[in-house]
Amino acid sequence: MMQPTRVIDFVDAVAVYNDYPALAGVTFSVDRQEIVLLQGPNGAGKTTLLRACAGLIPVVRGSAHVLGVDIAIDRESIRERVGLLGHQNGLFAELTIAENVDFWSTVVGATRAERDAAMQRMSIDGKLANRRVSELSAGQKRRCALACLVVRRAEIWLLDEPHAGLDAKGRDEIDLILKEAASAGATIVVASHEVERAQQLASRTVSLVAGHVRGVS
Amino acid sequence: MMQPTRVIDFVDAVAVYNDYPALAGVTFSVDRQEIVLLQGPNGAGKTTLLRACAGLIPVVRGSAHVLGVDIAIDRESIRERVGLLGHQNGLFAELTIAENVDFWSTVVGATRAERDAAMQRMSIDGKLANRRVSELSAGQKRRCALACLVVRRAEIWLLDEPHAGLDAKGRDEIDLILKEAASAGATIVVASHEVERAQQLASRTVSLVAGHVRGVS
Amino acid sequence: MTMSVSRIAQAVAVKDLRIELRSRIVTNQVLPFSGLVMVMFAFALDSDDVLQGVAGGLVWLATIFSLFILVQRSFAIEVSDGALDSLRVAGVNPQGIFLGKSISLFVQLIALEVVLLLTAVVLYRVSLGGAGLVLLVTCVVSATAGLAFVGTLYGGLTAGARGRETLLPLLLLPVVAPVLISATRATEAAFTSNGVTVSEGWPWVAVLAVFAAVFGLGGLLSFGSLIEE
Amino acid sequence: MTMSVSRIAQAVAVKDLRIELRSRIVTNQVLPFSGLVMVMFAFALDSDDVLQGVAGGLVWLATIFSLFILVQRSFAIEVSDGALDSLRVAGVNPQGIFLGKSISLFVQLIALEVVLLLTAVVLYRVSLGGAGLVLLVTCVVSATAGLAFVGTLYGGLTAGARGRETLLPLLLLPVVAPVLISATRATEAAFTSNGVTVSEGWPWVAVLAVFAAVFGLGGLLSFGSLIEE
Amino acid sequence: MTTTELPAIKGVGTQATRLYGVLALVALGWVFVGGLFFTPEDVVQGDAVRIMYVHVPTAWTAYLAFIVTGVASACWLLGKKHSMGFDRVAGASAEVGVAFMALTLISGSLWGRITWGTFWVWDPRLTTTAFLFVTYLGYLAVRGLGGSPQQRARRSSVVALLAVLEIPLVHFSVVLWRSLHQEASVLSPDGDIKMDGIMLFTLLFGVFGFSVLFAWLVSHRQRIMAMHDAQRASALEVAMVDRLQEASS
Ligand code: HEM
Ligand SMILES: Nc1ncnc2c1ncn2[C@@H]1O[C@H](COP(=O)(O)OP(=O)(O)OP(=O)(O)O)[C@@H](O)[C@H]1O
Ligand SMILES: Nc1ncnc2c1ncn2[C@@H]1O[C@H](COP(=O)(O)OP(=O)(O)OP(=O)(O)O)[C@@H](O)[C@H]1O
Ligand SMILES: [Mg+2]
Ligand SMILES: [Mg+2]
Repeated sequence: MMQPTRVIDFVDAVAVYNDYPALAGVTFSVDRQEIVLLQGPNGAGKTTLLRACAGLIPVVRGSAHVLGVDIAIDRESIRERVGLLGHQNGLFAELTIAENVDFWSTVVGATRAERDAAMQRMSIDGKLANRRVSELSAGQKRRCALACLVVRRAEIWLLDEPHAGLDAKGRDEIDLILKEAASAGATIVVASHEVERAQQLASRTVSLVAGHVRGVS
Repeated sequence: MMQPTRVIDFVDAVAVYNDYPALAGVTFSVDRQEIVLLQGPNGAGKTTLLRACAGLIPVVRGSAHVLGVDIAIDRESIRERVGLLGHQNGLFAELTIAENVDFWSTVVGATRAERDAAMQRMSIDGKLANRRVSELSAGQKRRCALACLVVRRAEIWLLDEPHAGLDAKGRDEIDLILKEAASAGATIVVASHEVERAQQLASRTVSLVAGHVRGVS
Repeated sequence: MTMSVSRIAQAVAVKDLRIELRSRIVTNQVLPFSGLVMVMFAFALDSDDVLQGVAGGLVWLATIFSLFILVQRSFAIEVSDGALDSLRVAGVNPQGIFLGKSISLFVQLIALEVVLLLTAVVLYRVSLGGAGLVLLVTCVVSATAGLAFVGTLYGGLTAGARGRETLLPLLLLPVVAPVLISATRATEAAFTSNGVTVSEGWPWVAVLAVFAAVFGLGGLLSFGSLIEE
Repeated sequence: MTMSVSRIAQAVAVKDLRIELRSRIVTNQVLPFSGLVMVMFAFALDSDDVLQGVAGGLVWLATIFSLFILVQRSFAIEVSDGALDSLRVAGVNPQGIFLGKSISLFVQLIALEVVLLLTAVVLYRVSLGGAGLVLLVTCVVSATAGLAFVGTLYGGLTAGARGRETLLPLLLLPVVAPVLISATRATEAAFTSNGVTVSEGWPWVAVLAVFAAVFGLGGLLSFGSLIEE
Repeated sequence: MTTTELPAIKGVGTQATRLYGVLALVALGWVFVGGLFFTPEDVVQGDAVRIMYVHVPTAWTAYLAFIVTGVASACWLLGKKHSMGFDRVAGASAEVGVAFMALTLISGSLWGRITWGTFWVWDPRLTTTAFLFVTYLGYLAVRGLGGSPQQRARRSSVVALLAVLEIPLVHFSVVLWRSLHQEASVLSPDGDIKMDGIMLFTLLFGVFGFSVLFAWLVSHRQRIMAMHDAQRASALEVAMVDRLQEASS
């Protein structure tokens, strides 16, 4: 496996919804083990950029490379190595937390121990783990989704407002998890409106405005 | 119309989902024109308490009065005077923002001017107003939901994580709207995990833990 | 300020119909679907003689299957993002909601039936006289009003329930059976198929009118408590 | 680590079936619904002679209507909270997803058909010999496999699209028509109704097998690109 | 705000399409004149047989159109570059095919009204034709689902490849089930043709004429779609400028 330092590399990338350019020429790159914060007003294109990095939305102009692969040509090969937590949780409401995390462990080939560790990291105790997702509070669902993400041990983590809905303890937990993952070799992009908290976490902040990069700091 | 100072008054209130006591005896009261922050870890019962105040979830034990009315007996009569913004936005995805706000204006009998003012307060300009909700970003949807709430001019505003998903400007806007509403006579209860921001706004903080009130400050 | 029932009904109906116009579900999808249902029945039965006799029945069966889809969609709009909750909290008059949603269902169903009936007239070679036409129109209007009311009533009942997609047809099917039978008989009379005369159709229309009245009234009285948690 | 197709298929099927067991949609709602559809037909046809001849057809019609509901539900699970997106991002093998969802549909459909066929045998007084039974079982298995494959294929195609609830039946209906016809004929042969002999049923089973093979293969090859944005 | 230059439009005709157009006109002109005046009445059907010169060619051209859709879809799928040109041809061809199939259905019903005394019977050929028609309506509905052009092409090409398999079902339905409808008499398996010379000639001219008309329609439609895409691209250009202004304000 090649190990490029530049893990995400977008040059003048354009992504559209019908004819609306949600990304109108974004040049954006992330190096291995970085934690980058995406910031910007509502509708700036943060979610779109994350989904484009995950290969969920095609980049129609400009170039976009992830892990050295041009995702306009080949989105499949990088997929297993990317994990995304979007605005939605992606959970199965009729299953319990444990069953959801189990399902993900099976499809991505994680061990029992990894599964238990992921739940523990998000403070999901045995009692909570056996409750159905449909019976949880908003924050509890978000915790479950984060546990499903952790179990994937992706190389690139893309998180869309991971803090939203979590309580103070949950926010600290996820920040710690991200820091540890980065130091273990993962690359992390976080979109967030909790700018102060996220800036403490991130090594760099990229500001998006109206589909353009306004500034990097 | 009677004008009790104690607008919300819960004594030992219990609310259940199936057999799970999400509120396990909550004593909680709010006076007219107060802004109260509900705070607590995930699953503490904040959402449940707000929904109980709105009469969406019955209080099965203890007593619960809103605007002087026992909501165990009569939930209808207070309804028009209460406005709730929940975790969900309650929007019609196929309609534009303007049409959503219009619909609400019609059913609650607000004027054109009030409608325009509400949208302007949430910085929804003409171009954005004519886009369909299904084509909006998460934060833009939240703005639309807030505009629909503002147009209602309720006596009691119940807001469940109003800041989630909004950008910095949106947060300031909604805080200002709430302050103005309170000084104009409204009573406001906000559940939020943005404790610092919300504490600046609120005159009092109520902490919930596991369905009980842990402390008031 | 409490808004009048009719204002609310109008706002709800306009909203629903506008959403329908945007998504064009009825014209592009439900209509071909119900056309196909008719073809499918015909194919399964595979006998020309039977078909001519049951043309009216097929139209109403197809309408009822489309009713399930339309009702489900009508309430999916309300619950998918919690709009119904907001309406309840706001104390929007439930009678207004009931009427508004019934009106929009009525309009959509009528549009559908006109096309289906025309198809039946052409495909199954049925004849239609002046007296038959009057009977047919009265029958369609009263049957559709009944279907719209009962659909809205049960749609509200199951709104938000889990497994709503499947529970709804199960609940509706037995209830609309009288409509199916009466409307079929009245339509047959209008078409004078199976040797029935037009005048034999009017008692069935009376049944349909009673049905519409019962569920219209029932809905007005109970809708508020049905959508309550 | 890439997981094998069969591991993924198994995980998906187990998940879907577990969700079904939890919500009991098939047993509590689809089954009564399709039973009602059969009763409804009886009402619409209103003739005992016709019914005995078309018992086989009715079973398969009811199955196909239930297929629409089951497929829709099967994909509603995946898209309602964006789980399908997560699966795609994670690069979970789409062939595994296709097979898994087909298996779970197959199991649910078979359960349904067994009950419907038993009902038909009892209600419509059809006879079933030993040779007929062998034919019937083969027919049910191959027809159901075809339905499960085609349902999953088109379910994936429309997953996430707006107006999905209504587009799905429109797309599925003409495609499953051959299954309806062939399975009906084979079932009639198995029941020896309308004077057909059992041996006349086997060519129809062959058609069903070809259908299942085409859509099984088509699904395996195309499912990945269908669920892609 | 800048206005982006749209390519000047002088119609979508080319030398080739004009040639097709003329050819189609001539051939269909003959079918009209010959079909109505020069060909004899049928012994059994009388003048009604003249409907055949529209009915059969439109049916076959619709088949042709659907096969073209299938082939173009296969080319799109298998091609390395996934050229959108193939997708446009597939879509245009399906649209024309649906129109022609509608003509078959209409002319067939009229013919049926005269010879069988009814617009419609539940005959295998007729029913399978109706299914084929609806299948391609579904295909067009899938094309209209929205999403990116690539997604549309992917989805619709799969549907096209599955749908084209229905054509043999329609063609052989008369053999598979005993049918009221005419058996394959022109394209019969045994190869000998039982038809009056001038009738056959006119029929073949009709087939030729409708096929050329098909080619003419598809090439125009396809180019209109290409222009539409180009227009969308320039609309995107405008929207990009808007976005940039929004960003810098
Ligand atoms: C709505 C009614 C009808 C439909 C949908 C219909 C459909 C078709 C189709 C799809 C074909 C092409 C068959 C193939 O080659 O695969 C065809 C061919 C033909 N049809 Fe019809 N048809 C209808 C009514 C009639 C009637 C009433 C007649 C005459 C009595 C007729 C006579 C023919 C003949 C002579 C051919 C050419 C047969 C051959 O050589 O293959 N059709 N029709
Ligand atoms: N539909 C439901 N069925 C059963 N239990 C539920 C349901 N909704 C919530 N609960 C449970 O009730 C408790 C209170 O939930 P509630 O949503 O009020 O919490 P919350 O304080 O709003 O949490 P959060 O900060 O995560 O939004 C939780 O333990 C939750 O698991
Ligand atoms: N499905 C869609 N169809 C059309 N336009 C869309 C769609 N989703 C988003 N957009 C538009 O694309 C732009 C970028 O949206 P995006 O969701 O990426 O913003 P964001 O930065 O994540 O905003 P937020 O902070 O509100 O989540 C917005 O202007 C939005 O209106
Ligand atoms: Mg976003
Ligand atoms: Mg909550």
